[in-house]
Amino acid sequence: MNLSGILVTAASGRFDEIVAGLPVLPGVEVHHTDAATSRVVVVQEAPTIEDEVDGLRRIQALPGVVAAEMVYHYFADDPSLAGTPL
Amino acid sequence: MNDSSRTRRDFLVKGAQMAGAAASVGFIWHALVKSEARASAGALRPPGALAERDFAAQCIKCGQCVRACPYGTLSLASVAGPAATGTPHFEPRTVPCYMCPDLPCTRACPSGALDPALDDVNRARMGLAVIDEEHCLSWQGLRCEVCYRVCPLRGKAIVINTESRKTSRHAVFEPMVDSEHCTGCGLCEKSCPTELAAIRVLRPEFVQGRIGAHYRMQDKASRSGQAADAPAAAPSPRIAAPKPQAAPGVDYLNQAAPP
Amino acid sequence: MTSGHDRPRVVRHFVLPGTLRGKLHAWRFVIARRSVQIATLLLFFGTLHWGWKIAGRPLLAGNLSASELLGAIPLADPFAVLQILASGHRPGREVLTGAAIVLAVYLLLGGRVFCAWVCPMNIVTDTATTLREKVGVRDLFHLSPKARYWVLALALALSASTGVAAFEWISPIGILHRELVFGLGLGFIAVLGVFLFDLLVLRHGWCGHLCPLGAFWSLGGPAGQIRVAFDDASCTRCGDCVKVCPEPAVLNFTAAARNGMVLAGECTNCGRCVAICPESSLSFGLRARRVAAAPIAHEFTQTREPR
Amino acid sequence: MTSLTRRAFMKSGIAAATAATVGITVSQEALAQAKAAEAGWSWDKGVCRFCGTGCGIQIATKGGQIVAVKGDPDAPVNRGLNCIKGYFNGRILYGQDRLTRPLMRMKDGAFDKRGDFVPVSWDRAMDEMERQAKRALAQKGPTGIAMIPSGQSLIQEGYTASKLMKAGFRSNNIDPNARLCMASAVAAFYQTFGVDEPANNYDDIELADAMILWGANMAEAHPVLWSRITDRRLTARTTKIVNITTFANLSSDIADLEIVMKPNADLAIQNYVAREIIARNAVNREFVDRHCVFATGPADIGYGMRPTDKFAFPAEKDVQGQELVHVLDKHEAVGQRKEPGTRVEQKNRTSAGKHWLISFDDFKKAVEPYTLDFVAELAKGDPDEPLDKFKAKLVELVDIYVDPKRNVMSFWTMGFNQHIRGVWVNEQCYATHLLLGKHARPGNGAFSLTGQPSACGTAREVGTFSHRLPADMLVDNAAHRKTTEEMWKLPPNTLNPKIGSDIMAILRDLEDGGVKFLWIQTTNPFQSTPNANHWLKAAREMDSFIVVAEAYPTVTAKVADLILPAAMIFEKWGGYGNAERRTQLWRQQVDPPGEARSDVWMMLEFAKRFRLKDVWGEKAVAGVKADGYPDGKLPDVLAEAQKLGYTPETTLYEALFATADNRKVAWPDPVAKGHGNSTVKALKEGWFVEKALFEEYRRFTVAKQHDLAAFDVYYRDDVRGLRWPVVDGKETKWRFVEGHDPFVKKGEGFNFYGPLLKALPTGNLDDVTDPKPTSLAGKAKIFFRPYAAPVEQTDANFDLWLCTGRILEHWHTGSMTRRVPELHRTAPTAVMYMHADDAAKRGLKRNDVAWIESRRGKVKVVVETKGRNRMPKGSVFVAFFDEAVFINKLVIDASDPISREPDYKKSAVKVYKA
Repeated sequence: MNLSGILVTAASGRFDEIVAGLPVLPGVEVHHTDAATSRVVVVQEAPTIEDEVDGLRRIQALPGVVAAEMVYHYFADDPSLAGTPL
Repeated sequence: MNDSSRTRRDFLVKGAQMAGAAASVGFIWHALVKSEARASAGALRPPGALAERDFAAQCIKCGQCVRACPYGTLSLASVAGPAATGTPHFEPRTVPCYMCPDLPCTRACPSGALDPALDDVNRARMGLAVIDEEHCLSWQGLRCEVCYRVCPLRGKAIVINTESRKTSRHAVFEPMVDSEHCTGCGLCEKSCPTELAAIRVLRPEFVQGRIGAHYRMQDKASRSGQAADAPAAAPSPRIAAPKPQAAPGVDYLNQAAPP
Repeated sequence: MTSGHDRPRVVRHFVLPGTLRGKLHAWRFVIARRSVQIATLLLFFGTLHWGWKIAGRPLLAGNLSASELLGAIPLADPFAVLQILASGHRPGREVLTGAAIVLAVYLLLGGRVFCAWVCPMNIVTDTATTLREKVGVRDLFHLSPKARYWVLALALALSASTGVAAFEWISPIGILHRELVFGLGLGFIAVLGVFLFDLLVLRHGWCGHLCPLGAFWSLGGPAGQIRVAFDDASCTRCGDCVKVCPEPAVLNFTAAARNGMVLAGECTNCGRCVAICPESSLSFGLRARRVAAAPIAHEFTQTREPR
Repeated sequence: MTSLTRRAFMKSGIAAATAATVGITVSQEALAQAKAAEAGWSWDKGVCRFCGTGCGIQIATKGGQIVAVKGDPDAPVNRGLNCIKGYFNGRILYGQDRLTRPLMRMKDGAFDKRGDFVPVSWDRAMDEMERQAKRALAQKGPTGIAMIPSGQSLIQEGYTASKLMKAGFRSNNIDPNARLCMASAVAAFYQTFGVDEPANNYDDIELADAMILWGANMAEAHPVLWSRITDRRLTARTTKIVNITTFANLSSDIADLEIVMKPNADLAIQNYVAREIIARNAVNREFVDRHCVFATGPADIGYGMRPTDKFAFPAEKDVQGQELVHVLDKHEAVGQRKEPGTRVEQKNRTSAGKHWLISFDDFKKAVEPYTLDFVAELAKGDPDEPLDKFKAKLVELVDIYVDPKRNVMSFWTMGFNQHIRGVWVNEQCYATHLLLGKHARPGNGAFSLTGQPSACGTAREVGTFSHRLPADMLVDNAAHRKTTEEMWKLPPNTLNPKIGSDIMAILRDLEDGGVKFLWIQTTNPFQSTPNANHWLKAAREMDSFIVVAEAYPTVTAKVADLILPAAMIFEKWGGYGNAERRTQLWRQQVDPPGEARSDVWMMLEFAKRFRLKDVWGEKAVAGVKADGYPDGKLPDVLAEAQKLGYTPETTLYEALFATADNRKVAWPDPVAKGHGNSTVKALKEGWFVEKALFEEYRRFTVAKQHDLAAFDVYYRDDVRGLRWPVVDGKETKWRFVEGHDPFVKKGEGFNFYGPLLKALPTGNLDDVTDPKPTSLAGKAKIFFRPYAAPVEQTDANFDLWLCTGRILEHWHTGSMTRRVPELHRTAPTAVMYMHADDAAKRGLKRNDVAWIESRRGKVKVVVETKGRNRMPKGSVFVAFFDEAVFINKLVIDASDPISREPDYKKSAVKVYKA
């Protein structure tokens, strides 16, 4: 299982829209938002690294996203985490 | 084969077996001793302890320093304890060193592992206090500074640096340790009110860096004008002049220049 | 036959007397040894924990590695000091003096007197042996009792190579003694190891085969003044003594008969053989008195006793 | 399930790490809180339980327990910070030995003074209290019962106690432990301004260019305020900090000027400052002429000790004898313009507070002897300091005060207040500021810091002192009694017009048999009062009944006859008022443990057991002399009571507390937001006791320029306490000054409108010459007060000065802070700070155990020569938190004769090897 912390910067004026849209993507959760700087911290969960990278590209491709950077990546082979039904 | 050759062969085989056994036992034993004797960051020694390597060799583990300590500070490490088995150490969070001026523990040592030449407890270097600023209440802005107030060398070993907190109209009182004076007695660690002490005493070699001989910091002494830098030593005459042919890089330089 | 004497035809064996008095007599050396061992421990313990003093001076401060008697007389383990010297360090004068004193005393008493009368590990290994005999455990493998001299040599070599007193850093004896004097900790695991080794693996495995400290004192043994005297005339060769002896090799009847006493360095003067000899052929005696007639020679060149 | 939580935890950690890279303000902690760790926590605002600073905190509760505490970032006092005591606010409730059941001394099933403590039911406990109180009333009348509440009692508790004692039992023998800490400041406020409490506030710290500490080790005693002062010093680099003290302490660390003086020399130094202000022509004539008058009073006022040696230990008698006749030493003689060696009969012992107007010329003449040479010689406290250096420091002190470009704040605490002339030094400090016109202005003022969290809010404002009624009113003032009786719906002349016993007098009453029933709340006087050996013995040997409401076993509980398990701060609804007039209220956060109850509940239940016929009949009270009162008696008011609708069978509970108005304040109330109320729950009467009593009390404040806001306002999310007077919803930062104080009219500039003691006779420096009172409405008084030496002096036998006080780590007698293991570890025992040479002279070194002995007793203590305090030769300091080092029993019980506050700062002791 892979977890990554992604910092998303929204275009001015589209912050709310981005915040609302991100959780729709598979495995993506919005954790923090900072309206002042139009930034959103999301955590993405995916089964493989490839999926993780695809997910990042999806976010980057969202209209209104200025930038999305993977700041933190966690690769879990921890059996207590893997395979747990969410 | 005749008897004598068999005996001879037996003898050789047996000798080789014994040597092999001795070698393998010796190897394991060596490894065991090495790992035991390896200093651990938290193994604080009584005042006057020699450098860890020498201390490890010289300490005879007799416990006379333990007996001499009036505060029950010292104990001999048990197997799997924080220090090598049988050697005296203390855990400041439990009982710190109260820095007796007459150094009873050092005086009691028969083996010289605790340096009999130490005569001023303030010169003891049992460890060095290190502050975890992230979990230090004072560094986080609370008015705690307990370590500063309990420090027997308050104002020298621990000093308070006051800084404006900027975010509000309050100052932060930052305790800072000066390795030049800290004896590692551990009263600070003992007294620290956080759940796990935010100030710990560790062996200096585990926490102190070294700048390197090629650079000189503006040190305190020269800053206050008390001592000027010593003049540079004359170059040693024993260093022979390098042979010109063997100069590093010459081979490369003498190659043909690139087109 | 190495002796010219005739032997009684009836070979009697040792029988534990039924009376308490008789039992106590048979056990007298065990009782005495335990008393000395425990008393020594107690002296250390009492001085540390209860502040025992005589004339205002601490009675016996420290432990078997090094101590101070009455705040004045230093005592130290000569083997430990030897290792420190081998490691290339020069221990303090106090320790050197202490080691010399202890060495002198044991040389006088018979080196391995330490093993049977002072060493706390002796209690552990004796217990293991007793238990072993009751249960009837057989040795797992054979090991020469001479192995301990290798261990001794290794200890000194490792001291030189590691720069620390190699045996002192792993010594189960030191661990046991410190645990007993200074408080109990995990060290008993090491002691338990020795106990199990002696119980399940090898009879007298530790003291009789491996312990380098015992080996060290063995080397000094021949100089000991108190020895087990042997009266060849009354001996029936019943072999009871050999059975109880933790160091069977020392009971070489040929050598003993020739010398009139047991001179082998490995003998610990434990007195087991003396206590059980049905003919009272064995007794403690002073070397000076008994052996004046017989020259000291060839303790180590034994010939096999016919069976 | 666990892995799911772990996964959630992982994710929040990742999110935090991500956020941290760009500085989005989500700390790791905040996240953990938001997620796993803080699940089910609810946060609410509260106030720190400890010193007078009044820091705001946030309290988290879960499952009926306080699980965490943090500094309230929105609280203007502390902006999210705490000191180390504040950090442990939540933990003090959960000590191992918390008292949870009433305990009474019993033998064979009955109360017995010599019995052992046995758990009893509340009913049994109250039955015995009732029996004993009725016996005391029958034997001694209203003065036979007494109560000692606290500067840590909640506002509602103080109000309830005061009303129960004064209106119910008609006894003025109620006096809080604040007498031991703030009484001198109170008296000085009255005498100088005619009204209590500071004109300035904490905001002045950021506005001042110089801050002068007089006997206030703020670094330890007011840790968070000290952090503000330090910040000011760091950010406004020209700011000067002066520490005037009897020994170098932690406040010296950032001080620019440290003046180590002899005990009592502050009186002389201030006169030197006043003399210099005049000499340098720095008097603000315009301000002084318009807003001030000059005054003085008698000097022969005694020392607040017993006038008889009947109770004195043999060793005490020599010092105690000076209570009636004192021989002037050479410095006193010069300072009082008399001959050295003059025997002065202390004629004004019982009229110590009287004063009269003098002229400016008289004032000038009075301070004339206080020259630099005279004062420096008298005042220099460190024998090792060169005199010239000390003189230069005094000159610099004056330079700072008179600098017209500097805003100057003076702060003081116990160094001034616990002083045999505590009122005088307070007044002198005001004099300095008033002469310079540097008072009650932003950044300028003389500011009395309180020691306790509600010394102001409860003890002073509510009026739990033996001479006070709510809102600055006095029991010996007919008009005030009338106002109070009307507010409280009492028949005329119900209130006792005679000032009751102060705390020291109550304890002395215990010793001489005058008090038979004593109820102690939220304080530990048997450890904290000076010379306690007297009352410790009296408590156990005299025929009296001592009730102690406590949360933990203390020395006081130990000598009690009945111990009531008390609810602690966040186990009840309540409020505190801090030193800058800020009133802060909180909700109950958790229920009290076991059978512990709030003090309010105890008093209301107790009140149910008395009927008006028991207390409102004619009662003998020695010394009563007032209009409408028969001499030596309180009149029978039962007949008048019937006109007000009471019957003789009405209980005190119904008459005083469960009034029709109060019953209308119903519980539950939306302001509670789901929080419980242990008082209401146990009382089972359905009215919101704390709110009703607060609102009732508030009516007093509104009538007396002391306006508090309505109860609910303090619970608004955007309110972090309000500084009274709160008029039209606006708090007041600076009193008496136009533009800030709503009671000062336009054009007045300043108006010191306090009404008390505002008509004075006129005289010269020695006495009244014209008894006709002159009105001085709206004006403040500039007092001349002469130097007076400490009554107990060091001598060949008792050769060291002993000063006792607090340390940062522990609160008062340690009854709470010593229950927190982490805090206990920081300072497990009290040590004696001493100069290394003084120690060596006595064969002592650091960590040795020594005896410290005074005329009144001795204790063993560990010697500390290196610690936080650097003592000058000749002085030692011991903190009083440690029960095992019971230091205050060594302290002389000499008091300021005006304020009756004891002097803990100067006892003569000797120290020798144990």
